[in-house]
Amino acid sequence: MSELVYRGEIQLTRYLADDGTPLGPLPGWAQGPDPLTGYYRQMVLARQFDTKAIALQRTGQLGTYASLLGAEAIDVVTACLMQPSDVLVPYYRNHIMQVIRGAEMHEVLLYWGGDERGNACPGMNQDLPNCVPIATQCLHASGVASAIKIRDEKRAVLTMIGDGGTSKGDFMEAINVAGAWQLPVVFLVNNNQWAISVPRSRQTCAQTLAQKALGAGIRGEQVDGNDAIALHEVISRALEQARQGKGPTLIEALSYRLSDHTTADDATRYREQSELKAAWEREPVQRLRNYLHQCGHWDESREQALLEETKTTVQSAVEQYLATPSQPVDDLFDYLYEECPPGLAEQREQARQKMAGGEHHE
Amino acid sequence: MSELVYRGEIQLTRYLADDGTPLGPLPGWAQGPDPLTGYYRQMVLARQFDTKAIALQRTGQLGTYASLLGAEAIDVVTACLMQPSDVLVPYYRNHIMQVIRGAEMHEVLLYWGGDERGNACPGMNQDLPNCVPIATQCLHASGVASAIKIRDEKRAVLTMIGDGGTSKGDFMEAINVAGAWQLPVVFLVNNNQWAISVPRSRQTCAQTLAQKALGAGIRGEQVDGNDAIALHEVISRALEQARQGKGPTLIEALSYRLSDHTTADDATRYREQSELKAAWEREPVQRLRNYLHQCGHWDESREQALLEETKTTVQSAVEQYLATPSQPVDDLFDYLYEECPPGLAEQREQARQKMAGGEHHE
Amino acid sequence: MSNAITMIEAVNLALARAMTDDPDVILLGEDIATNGGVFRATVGLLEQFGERRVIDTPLAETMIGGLAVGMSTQGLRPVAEIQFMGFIFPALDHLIAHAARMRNRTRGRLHCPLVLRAPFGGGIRAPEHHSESTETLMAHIPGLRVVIPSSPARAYGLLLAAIRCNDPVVFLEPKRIYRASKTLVEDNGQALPLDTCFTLREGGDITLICWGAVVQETLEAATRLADKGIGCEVIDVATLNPIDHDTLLASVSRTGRCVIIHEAPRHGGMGAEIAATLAEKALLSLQAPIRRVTGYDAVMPYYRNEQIYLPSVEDIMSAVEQTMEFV
Amino acid sequence: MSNAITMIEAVNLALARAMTDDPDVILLGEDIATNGGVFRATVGLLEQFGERRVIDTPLAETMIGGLAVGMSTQGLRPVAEIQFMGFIFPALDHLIAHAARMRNRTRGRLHCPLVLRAPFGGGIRAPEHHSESTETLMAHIPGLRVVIPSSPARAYGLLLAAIRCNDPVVFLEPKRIYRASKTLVEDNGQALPLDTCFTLREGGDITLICWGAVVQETLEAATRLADKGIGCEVIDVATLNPIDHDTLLASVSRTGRCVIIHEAPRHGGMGAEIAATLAEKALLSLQAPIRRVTGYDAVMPYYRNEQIYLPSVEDIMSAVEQTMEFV
Ligand SMILES: Cc1ncc(C[n+]2csc(CCOP(=O)(O)OP(=O)(O)O)c2C)c(N)n1
Ligand SMILES: Cc1ncc(C[n+]2csc(CCOP(=O)(O)OP(=O)(O)O)c2C)c(N)n1
Ligand SMILES: [Mg+2]
Ligand SMILES: [Mg+2]
Repeated sequence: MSELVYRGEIQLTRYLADDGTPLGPLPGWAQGPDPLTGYYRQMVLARQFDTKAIALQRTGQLGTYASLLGAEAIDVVTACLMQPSDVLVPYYRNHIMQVIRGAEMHEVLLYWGGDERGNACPGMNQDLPNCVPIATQCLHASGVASAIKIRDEKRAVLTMIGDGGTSKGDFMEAINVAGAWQLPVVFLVNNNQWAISVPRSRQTCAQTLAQKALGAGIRGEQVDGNDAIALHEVISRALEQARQGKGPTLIEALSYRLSDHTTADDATRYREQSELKAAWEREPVQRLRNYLHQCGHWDESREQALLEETKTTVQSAVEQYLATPSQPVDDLFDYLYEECPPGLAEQREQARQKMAGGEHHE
Repeated sequence: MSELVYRGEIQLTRYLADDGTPLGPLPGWAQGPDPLTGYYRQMVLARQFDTKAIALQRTGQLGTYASLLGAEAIDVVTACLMQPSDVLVPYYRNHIMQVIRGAEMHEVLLYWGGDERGNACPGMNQDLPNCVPIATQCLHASGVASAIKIRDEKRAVLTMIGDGGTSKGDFMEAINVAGAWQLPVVFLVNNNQWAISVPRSRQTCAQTLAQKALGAGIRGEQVDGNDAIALHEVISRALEQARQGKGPTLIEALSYRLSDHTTADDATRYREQSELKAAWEREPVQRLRNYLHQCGHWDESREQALLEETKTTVQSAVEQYLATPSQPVDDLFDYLYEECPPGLAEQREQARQKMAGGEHHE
Repeated sequence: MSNAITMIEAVNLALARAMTDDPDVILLGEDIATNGGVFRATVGLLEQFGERRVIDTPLAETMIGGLAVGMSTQGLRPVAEIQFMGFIFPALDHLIAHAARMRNRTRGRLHCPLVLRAPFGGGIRAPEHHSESTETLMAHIPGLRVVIPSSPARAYGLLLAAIRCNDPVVFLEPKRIYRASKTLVEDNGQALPLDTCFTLREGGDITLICWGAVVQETLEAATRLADKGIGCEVIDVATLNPIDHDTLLASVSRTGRCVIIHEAPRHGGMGAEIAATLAEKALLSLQAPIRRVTGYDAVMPYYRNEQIYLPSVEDIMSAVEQTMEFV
Repeated sequence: MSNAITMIEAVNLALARAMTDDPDVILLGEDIATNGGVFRATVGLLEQFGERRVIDTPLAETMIGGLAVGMSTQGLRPVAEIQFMGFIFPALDHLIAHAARMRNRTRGRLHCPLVLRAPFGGGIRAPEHHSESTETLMAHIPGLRVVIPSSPARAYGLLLAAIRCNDPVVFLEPKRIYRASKTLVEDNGQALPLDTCFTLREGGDITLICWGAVVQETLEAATRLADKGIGCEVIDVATLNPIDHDTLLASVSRTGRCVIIHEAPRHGGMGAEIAATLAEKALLSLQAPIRRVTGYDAVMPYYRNEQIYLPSVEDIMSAVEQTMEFV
């Protein structure tokens, strides 16, 4: 004899069709120019930045770089909805998010240019730095949220992760403890359909990634990650619930990685051009522009002005990046411990001599 | 605008009320004496063994021991339903399961008596040995199942884990890959409500542990772990599906840890006597005995005979255990590599001398 | 007030003191709250400090490591317990890839003032995985401090230091001596330094360098060797990263002979680092090769045979005698 | 047929050969199938051997380690790739707690003939966590073999040996020299021994002991030092556990001088083990202290500064010269 003991459901939220036309009635706030034109401006900036960063890499002026092409809406809307007192725990693809949160654009370039100062970002307050080991950031986010909960503060933590990362134990342990302790944290999955060469379908046979929330007993939902309006609705609600002590949410944002995985990757080796082409029909920047055009909040002249403006912003960041001198040799040693221990100080001295002497020891 | 994109459900199966009366119509096979009286006999043996092992520990003749009290039905029914060609990947509480699968009872004692030969168990074929690091065995089970799948064999793998273990990434990664690859494996959670001192409710806010299957996109269900009939139904189906190439199942068996966590633990420190008392009202051995009595398949004289017989079996295992001489010193070194490397052989020689010389070197 | 207490009681005392002094100190781990820890290190602290600060976690060591990293970036001072060192491996990623690097990675903007406590070592007849000594794995990592007390007083003082330290500290407790003896420990809130060895006994003939539970056997060997006319200097390294090489070097330069004793396997154990550094820097003072008395390069056996594995008083005496005889 | 190939091509060749020879050899890892591996180590193998034997896994390193353990107990020979050594930590638990112990634990009933491959080391301008050398963490573990090739031919022969070995092997590939040079490698299916060092150059004045990518710098330094009249014997240790101490000892006993070079941090690096053993067993032959030229005891810097961190030809020469001058 069997009885039903549990039922769970996952909803998908979207407001705009691929071409930017509303699929039905929109939330009131989405009718006005704000915040959507603001989002749009940042998304265009993000794309300009991205193009430039790739160009720098191609010309040997930047290291391996992870493009955010296709994730502009997710990054921008999320960053704009977070309050300064909230804490961002990013992964390695959140460039514009970090800029909106207080990083300098040239710092982001420094990071990808192989310089630790690009992860320092004094403007980011308590936000965590870029995180390379996949999914580990999710546990840090739960840890940060624990600190907030222990101190009884009304702040939210938000962390991002890719679709591939949801296969890793760290992610699952993190959402589980977030549920067990009802932590003020939002887990935002950028499901861009690929983890380097491995498609989403090979990561798991779960029909949605959002349903991983059900295993942890927390709220889970899907949202169209190319739809700024839907993102705003879903993310603002989740952040607010976190701040209000109403526990964690897992959000799966459906997007598409329009670029190679990084500049070190060549996606033509493993994915169909047709899939990529189809994804360009749904991409977030054009979609929002179309919608804003339809509403009359945007036009060609504003577009041109914005392109000029963002180009200048990016260009000046690039100049600042290129003009940044390398860190002194001491910086290899001085940030490891609060005080440099004697043995390490000895090694620092050796390194100084190595650099000063142009490698010629006595 | 939201649309429903996923729905998942969890069912609980049970046939017998706490006192052994059927809750409704039973499966046909459950009316006859077989296999239920066989199960019952093994369950009684398990309990006898357990009592004796604890006594040995209390008198300094055995190391720390993990009792299986309360898990007899799960262990016995599962072991009896597995075929010799299936593979068991046990955790540390599956003593009777191992015996049914081919281990000698005195070997089980050797294991808890601090002797590696208790984990050798030549009778267990390809079954894995006891696994102490929580949840790691789940990934081994998926690995074993991968081997079976790669070789296109019709065999099932079954692994067991506790409720606490389901919080660990290994478990979640294991069920996820089992789903992604549709592996022939059954994950059986012995939800005995406690992980040492931590109650089930603190591990996760998921209402059931079975629903963790939904996050991995695999079948999940609950079963009354004190109900041999329900266990038989649910586990035999899952094993058969695995053998038929129909993919993995997660089964949460609801039981109760009637003992301390191990002999090193004192559960009165952290749990209510009343809870324990209530659990004794639902325990599996009495429940099955009641049912068999009701059916006329069991009576007091058979019970007495069984008690005698199992006592003798256990006693002779104990004698064999106590008579087993310790391993020679070489055994510390000889099983590590296929061939003992020279440096290690040198250390082996030192150890030989240390033991031979009663610690007096040169 | 000072009291004769065991090492595990000293751990408990230091935790209580640190929590009293600093509201940012919080404890997390498996079975540490209601149960007070499987070794009772945290007993009474839930009652004293409440469940916000003494937290039973779900069963997941990676999670414990990751939570501690996240918490500590926000200025908490988490003291996390790994129930046994044999279960620390899943937490290593967060220690190595994050805790040890957070300050360096952010050029000082964030740091991880966390402590990861774990009981370690053999000799208590425990099941598999409960008796290993893998301190090398952490001591090799730049940015992690690795501290091992070997007496109640050092447990108290070093644990206080570890908790107050702004660097991540792995604090390994030799559980075989948790209750080996009671000594007077004053609850005065005074930390011991994390950058010095402790010379436990002075002697002019040979230097014995050790840490953890085998400090007991080493001291016992030194006592017995004194009867035979051999003066042993016994040094407890205590902090394995960064190591206070100066104290070791000074002693060995004086005695010219040295034996290193630890429970971990020899191959790549921290005894190798100490021997290599001494041999490099004090080569001309060395009158005999530096011997190591260690665990074997084999898996720690199940408990019936663990005494074969563990360095014994006789092993140490024999190594010392051979070293003294070397000409 | 023999061809001039790079080290990464040699890895590929050995994999193909092993898979051809033995149907139980299977590959698993992230991005190894369709994509052929991020360094192209497995390119073409999916096409040749099919998706049953060349398997893209979900993104989870603990899982990769655990699956390999389970598979290998059933007689498969999984060769698992960890994309970069910086992501190996989550797999350590399965290596240490299971792979290294399965034969010992079951008294020989089961064993784990698995290979875990991972590219390691600095020098390719990669992001954080992509340039570390943490071989000590595995080399310290009883039961694990740790093997590091430093040329196309040794990559081919040692990888074949690793795959055929019935013990678990961690096979670390110095990615900086994946494409450093092409040399003739005969695809003759012949394995190289896992229990010997390789003497790459003979010399009578001093022994240079090294492994991994710095073998290149060491050989270069030896060449340059020859011009200065210093005869260097260069030995590639290749297998870090168990180490072939005999070859090292024989050489150093002869030369009386030794420098050890590796990329990993010095503190607790495997150079310490070698130096300690040499100093113990060859003390009377040593004419100078054994120096170590290594990475610093600091976190590997991001790529702009990585050259400061890596041992250079000049660093090695300088250490040799100082060692030669010692009297
Ligand atoms: C633990 C770990 N394993 C492997 C890698 C190498 N790696 C970097 S990105 C990546 C794929 C990540 O895919 P996904 O999570 O979908 O995020 P995306 O990059 O697509 O945004 C891999 C395998 C890593 N950084 N960390
Ligand atoms: C990785 C790991 N962490 C901690 C332990 C110590 N430990 C042994 S059993 C146990 C509780 C397990 O509880 P559960 O999974 O519910 O299984 P049960 O013992 O109740 O059957 C713990 C924490 C361990 N063996 N392995
Ligand atoms: Mg992705
Ligand atoms: Mg339990």
